[in-house]
Amino acid sequence: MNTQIVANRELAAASLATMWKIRRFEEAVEDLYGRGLMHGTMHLSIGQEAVPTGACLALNKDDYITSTHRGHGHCIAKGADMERMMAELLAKETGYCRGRGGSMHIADTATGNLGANGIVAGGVPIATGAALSAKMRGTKQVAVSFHGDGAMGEGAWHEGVVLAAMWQLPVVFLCENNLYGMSMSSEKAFNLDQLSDRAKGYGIPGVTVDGNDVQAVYDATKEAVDRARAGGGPTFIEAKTYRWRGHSKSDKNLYRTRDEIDEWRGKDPIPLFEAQALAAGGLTQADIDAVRDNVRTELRSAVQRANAAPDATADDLLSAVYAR
Amino acid sequence: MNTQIVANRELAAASLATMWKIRRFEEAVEDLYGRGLMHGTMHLSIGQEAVPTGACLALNKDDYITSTHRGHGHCIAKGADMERMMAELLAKETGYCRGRGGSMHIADTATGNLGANGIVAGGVPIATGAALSAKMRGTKQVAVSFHGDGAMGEGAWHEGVVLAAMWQLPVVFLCENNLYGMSMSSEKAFNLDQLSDRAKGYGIPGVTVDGNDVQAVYDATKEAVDRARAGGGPTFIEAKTYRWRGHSKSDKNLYRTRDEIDEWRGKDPIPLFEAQALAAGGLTQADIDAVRDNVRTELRSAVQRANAAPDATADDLLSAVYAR
Amino acid sequence: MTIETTAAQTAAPATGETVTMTYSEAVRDAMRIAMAKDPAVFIMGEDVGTYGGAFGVTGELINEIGPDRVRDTTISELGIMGAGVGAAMTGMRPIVEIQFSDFTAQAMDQIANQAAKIHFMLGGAVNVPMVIRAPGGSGTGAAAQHSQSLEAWFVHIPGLKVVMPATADDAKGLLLSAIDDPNPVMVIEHKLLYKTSGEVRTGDIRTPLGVAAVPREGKDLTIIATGVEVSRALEAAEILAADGIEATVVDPRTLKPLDSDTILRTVKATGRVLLVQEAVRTLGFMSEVSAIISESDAFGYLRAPIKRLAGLDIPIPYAPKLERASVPQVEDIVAAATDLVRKW
Amino acid sequence: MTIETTAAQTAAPATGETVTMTYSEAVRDAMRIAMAKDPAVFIMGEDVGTYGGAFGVTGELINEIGPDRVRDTTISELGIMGAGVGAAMTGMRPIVEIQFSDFTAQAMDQIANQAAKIHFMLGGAVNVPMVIRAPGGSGTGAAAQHSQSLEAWFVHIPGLKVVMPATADDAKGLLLSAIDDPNPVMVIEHKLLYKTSGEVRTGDIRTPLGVAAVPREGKDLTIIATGVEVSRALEAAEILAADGIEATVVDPRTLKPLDSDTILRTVKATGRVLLVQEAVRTLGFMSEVSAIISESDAFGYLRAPIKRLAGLDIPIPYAPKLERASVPQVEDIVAAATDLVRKW
Ligand SMILES: Cc1ncc(C[n+]2csc(CCOP(=O)(O)OP(=O)(O)O)c2C)c(N)n1
Ligand SMILES: Cc1ncc(C[n+]2csc(CCOP(=O)(O)OP(=O)(O)O)c2C)c(N)n1
Ligand SMILES: [Mg+2]
Ligand SMILES: [Mg+2]
Repeated sequence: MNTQIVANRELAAASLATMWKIRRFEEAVEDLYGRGLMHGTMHLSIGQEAVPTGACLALNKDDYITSTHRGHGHCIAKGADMERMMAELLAKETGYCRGRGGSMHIADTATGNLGANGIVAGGVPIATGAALSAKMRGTKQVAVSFHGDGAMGEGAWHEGVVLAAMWQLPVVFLCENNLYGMSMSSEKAFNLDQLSDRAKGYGIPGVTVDGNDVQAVYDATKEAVDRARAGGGPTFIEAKTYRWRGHSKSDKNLYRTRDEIDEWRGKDPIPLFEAQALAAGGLTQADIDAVRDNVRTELRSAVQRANAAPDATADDLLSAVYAR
Repeated sequence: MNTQIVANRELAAASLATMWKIRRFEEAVEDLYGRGLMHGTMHLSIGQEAVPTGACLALNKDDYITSTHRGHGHCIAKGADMERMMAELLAKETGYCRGRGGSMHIADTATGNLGANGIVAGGVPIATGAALSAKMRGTKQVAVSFHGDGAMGEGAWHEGVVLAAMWQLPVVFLCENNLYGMSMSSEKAFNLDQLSDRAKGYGIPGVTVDGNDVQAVYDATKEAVDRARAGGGPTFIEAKTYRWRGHSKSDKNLYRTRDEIDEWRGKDPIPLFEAQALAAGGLTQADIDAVRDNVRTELRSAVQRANAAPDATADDLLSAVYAR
Repeated sequence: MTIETTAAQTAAPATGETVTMTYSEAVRDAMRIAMAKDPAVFIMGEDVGTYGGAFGVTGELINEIGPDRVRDTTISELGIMGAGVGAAMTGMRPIVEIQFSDFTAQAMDQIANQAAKIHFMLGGAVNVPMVIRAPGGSGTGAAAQHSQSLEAWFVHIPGLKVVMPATADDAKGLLLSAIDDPNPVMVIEHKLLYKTSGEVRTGDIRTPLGVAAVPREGKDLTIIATGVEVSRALEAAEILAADGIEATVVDPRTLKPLDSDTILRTVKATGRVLLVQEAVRTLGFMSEVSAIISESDAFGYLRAPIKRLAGLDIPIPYAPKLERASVPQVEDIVAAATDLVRKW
Repeated sequence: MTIETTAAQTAAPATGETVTMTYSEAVRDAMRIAMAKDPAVFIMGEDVGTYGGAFGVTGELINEIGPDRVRDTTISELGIMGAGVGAAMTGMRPIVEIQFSDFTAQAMDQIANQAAKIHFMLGGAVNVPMVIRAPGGSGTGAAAQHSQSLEAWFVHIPGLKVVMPATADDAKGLLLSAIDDPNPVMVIEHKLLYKTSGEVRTGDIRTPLGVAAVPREGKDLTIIATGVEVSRALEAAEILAADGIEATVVDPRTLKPLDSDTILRTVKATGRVLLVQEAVRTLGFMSEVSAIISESDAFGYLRAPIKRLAGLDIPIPYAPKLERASVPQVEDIVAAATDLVRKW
């Protein structure tokens, strides 16, 4: 049996902290955008925090992930520093990508995050390649490809999974099914009761879990990662969740109802986890309050320091294209 | 119950003629290549004749097909004229593509063949589009996408099927599983007992049949086509068969054994069909001989007339690029 | 069975009236008009329905026309493009919307190897009358995978036509011509132009393919610009005029087939030429324009080397200042033009 | 965790020996040498294993190196390319073989939007040291979807390097340099060259990226040619010489980064320039070369307009005579060069 996170003080506190970091980070981003202090576009994962939190808990630091356009959560959960993330979004030289990438390209290779990706399903075959590399180098690393439900319409998704299945690579395809690919309902799009039914067609195991439950995501990922590390090949996991915000700032939410949004707001993974941890005795109310307050402080200081950092400079643009 | 082809004189004779046409046409092509009288590359479907024969028997003349690099059989079975086909391969102005396309691009739009395709899986989304068009125009036409087993590794295959399944289009994805995509074994590649297990992942029916048995292919296609025409959406059919020749002329057959080839030569669909038709009383030995002889004569004259036709000319190359 | 293709529509007589609308509205107006006239015309793409399109271009068309002909797809650019090809070969006239022109990379096989080649490759037996609409360009902070100007890829493919409207009126008129055309036409719109307004002719109007616009004439130099750089060139021309430099500005509008006659005529008239594109410099569209000029008889009229202003040869960076520095701005055009005229 | 990348290999001292081998054998030799030295190097592609490659280039390497590092894939160009990117980002040095360069269309997203941009887009945090090998060109009767010369697409993408070897020795030397390079390098081989033979340096040699070759010098005109057209240009130069016309022939070898110094120097020396490419004319690589010349100080040395010889702007037709008529042949080069020298 897997570790009961909610009953384990250290893990429960860490998980809760991760979820709060994602939530607070994105609220800050939303605020900065709203006030015209941030540029570009934004894809927020508020409401989906349990997925990266539970999944990354099952990974080692040197395991790989590939991420998506909605990637702040993955980045934070894999261990990135919020200050450097915020600096990136604020177009600072100290950002993870020196201000060249922004939200859609945040990566932290030191913690195994090979990058967010502006291309839907773009990271899927890249994860297959990282897993191939791990296998060829004999390192026992595993790669997790986070992707959305919408990504499963892409040929890149298919080809990435086909190769991984043929070579039995140590990779987990983790679908964050937030019910929509932009405005397209995944129920309509894919003609399936659950997206994990797709896995059979590739001869790999598939499972569907409650994506708002850290433990459920952790358990499924842990099983998949253990199998992968032991040479048992890839797994597909569907984690059902919901994004509270629109797809991006241009979204008028015409394709879904207020009721549906409210229903899912009622399933907020954070209080759900807090209640579980309290009940299981992993955390006290004081612990819970402390985690929340610490994250708030940490985030505030991250934003301040990021803001104070020097802007990205255009001096070496041409020489930054090729590695030497 | 479907028509018993082997018991029906007209259908049995037509089916046998189609198979012989494909066989003889390709033998002639092989001979012409061998003697340096034909140019380019060639992909022969000798041994696979029962698939296009059975499938096209279930189609109306105005139904569509998309075909592959190994497309002579589809073209003949859908009703094309062997003389114009041969003229195309001989680079004649009277060929189906005026000598611009050659073997890999033969099309006969008058019989609904939207074209062979040099791109593996290239025809799959095109068939989806033809089916979409039929549905939007309300014509009750059906589209059949012939494709190989290897094609199922392509993103184009996936995306074509995803869209067809979502829109419940009148299209049949007909996989000619000849066990290899060039040298890659489909058993190794796809990690599945039967390729029709893939269909479930798209929420569409899938079935595997003996691709060397005209009746079996016909039955499965008829059922799929009837369903499609009635608005019941797409079907995936795997027809198991074998190509006797190498993938193309560069093939040294290193990836398969002589035994395997011999085994499948023993399952030659033509004598199999002849025996069935004799047993069922659909054809007499005299009928069988007549069909074979007629096709030989027909083919011989097709080659002669094609040979006598004027060569394709380079005069209007530049003005042939855009339609007016 | 015959595979029918709807006969090219002829334009209703122009009424000569105009109305102010945005570039985005003009595109929508064109689609509305085409769909009202011809049931074979339909739109297909990601989020073109209820969402109204990633940039709001289809807007409420789904409510006017219905979900059958304003058709939402899965996220499957290659499949959508192929479905467009198949539909176009069998009697429909699809307009395929790709959310960002960067994602044409996903659909490149169906664009380059299928749509563009089928008519020729099949010996003329069938046409592929489809339109691909995709916004290109930088300036929105969307970084390297959402900001490219990839028109050069398409101009290099025989069998495609390529259009880049720079004004609201051309956005409408060129799109209606593209829909009429029996060939695949790539229409590259520009994100920054969507919200710009202009006078647009009302009704079923056309801007012919293959005819350049010359929105300004001047004797000192010829500025040839495409897409968003057309308005920058015109703005620059105003500033230059105040400084006594009179520029001709040419907007090819259709990149393929190209109106080289107009280009060569205006180049001969001024003897100096400044080429301006947003795309990266190396092998961008203006490389071809340069090559055409210098192998033509206009070569003898040149008083100065041909000058190119282009995007830096880099992926578009996210940071706003860096992004701006990556592509030619009004002041860059003014400086380059001044230099060209003063030095030569 | 650090994502290691294998340090660039340095060449062993050249022994100066050569041996006659085919272009195809030279490519294989390069891969064999690289794989023997560095366990991070591996080959991945369709039928590269037992089959030996669609054009026989990998041959029996699978027997020497094993199926792990001479890795057969499914028919999934986009997936393979993406797997190459992921492997390259995490310590391997993949060589991805695409059977025909036409199928890079399938993989365009991973080539253009991922491999090429990642280093820049991630602020330099990671390299993508991968090589993509793909044969281009016409002449085998394989028609429109198997005969394209698509180098222009790749030259237009910042972040890629592009190489087009024209001789067996360069096929080896450039490929070894490409494998060393910490960036994605597209190596476009030519089908018609695979069976041609040449003297090839033995051992772990290099041809540096970014340095043009000048296989012939002459005073009357400069012929710049790429790929299969290099040998045609050299053959034409022989014929021209018999007629008293002395041509310099330049083979850029690396299209990106381009050795424009050598180009400009030789153009200045002769004052006449003939550009020869197999690719379709419009926006082919030579459009860029033309633009570079005419915006440089070599412009002042030109005695004649820059002349381009290129493939017709058509899909490659199947019929042998038509196919031959579609791209520049020796006699076309002779005629164009003669015209250029006699008329100007
Ligand atoms: C290849 C490609 N096509 C389209 C888009 C535009 N786009 C960005 S996110 C998105 C929806 C993705 O849906 P899903 O995979 O479910 O992820 P979610 O946004 O729900 O997290 C779309 C269509 C893109 N970025 N890349
Ligand atoms: C996109 C693409 N990739 C690769 C090829 C080269 N190729 C041609 S046929 C073929 C094998 C196809 O296998 P399958 O689909 O099983 O058809 P079969 O040849 O067995 O009839 C390959 C790899 C191609 N033509 N197109
Ligand atoms: Mg989603
Ligand atoms: Mg096969």
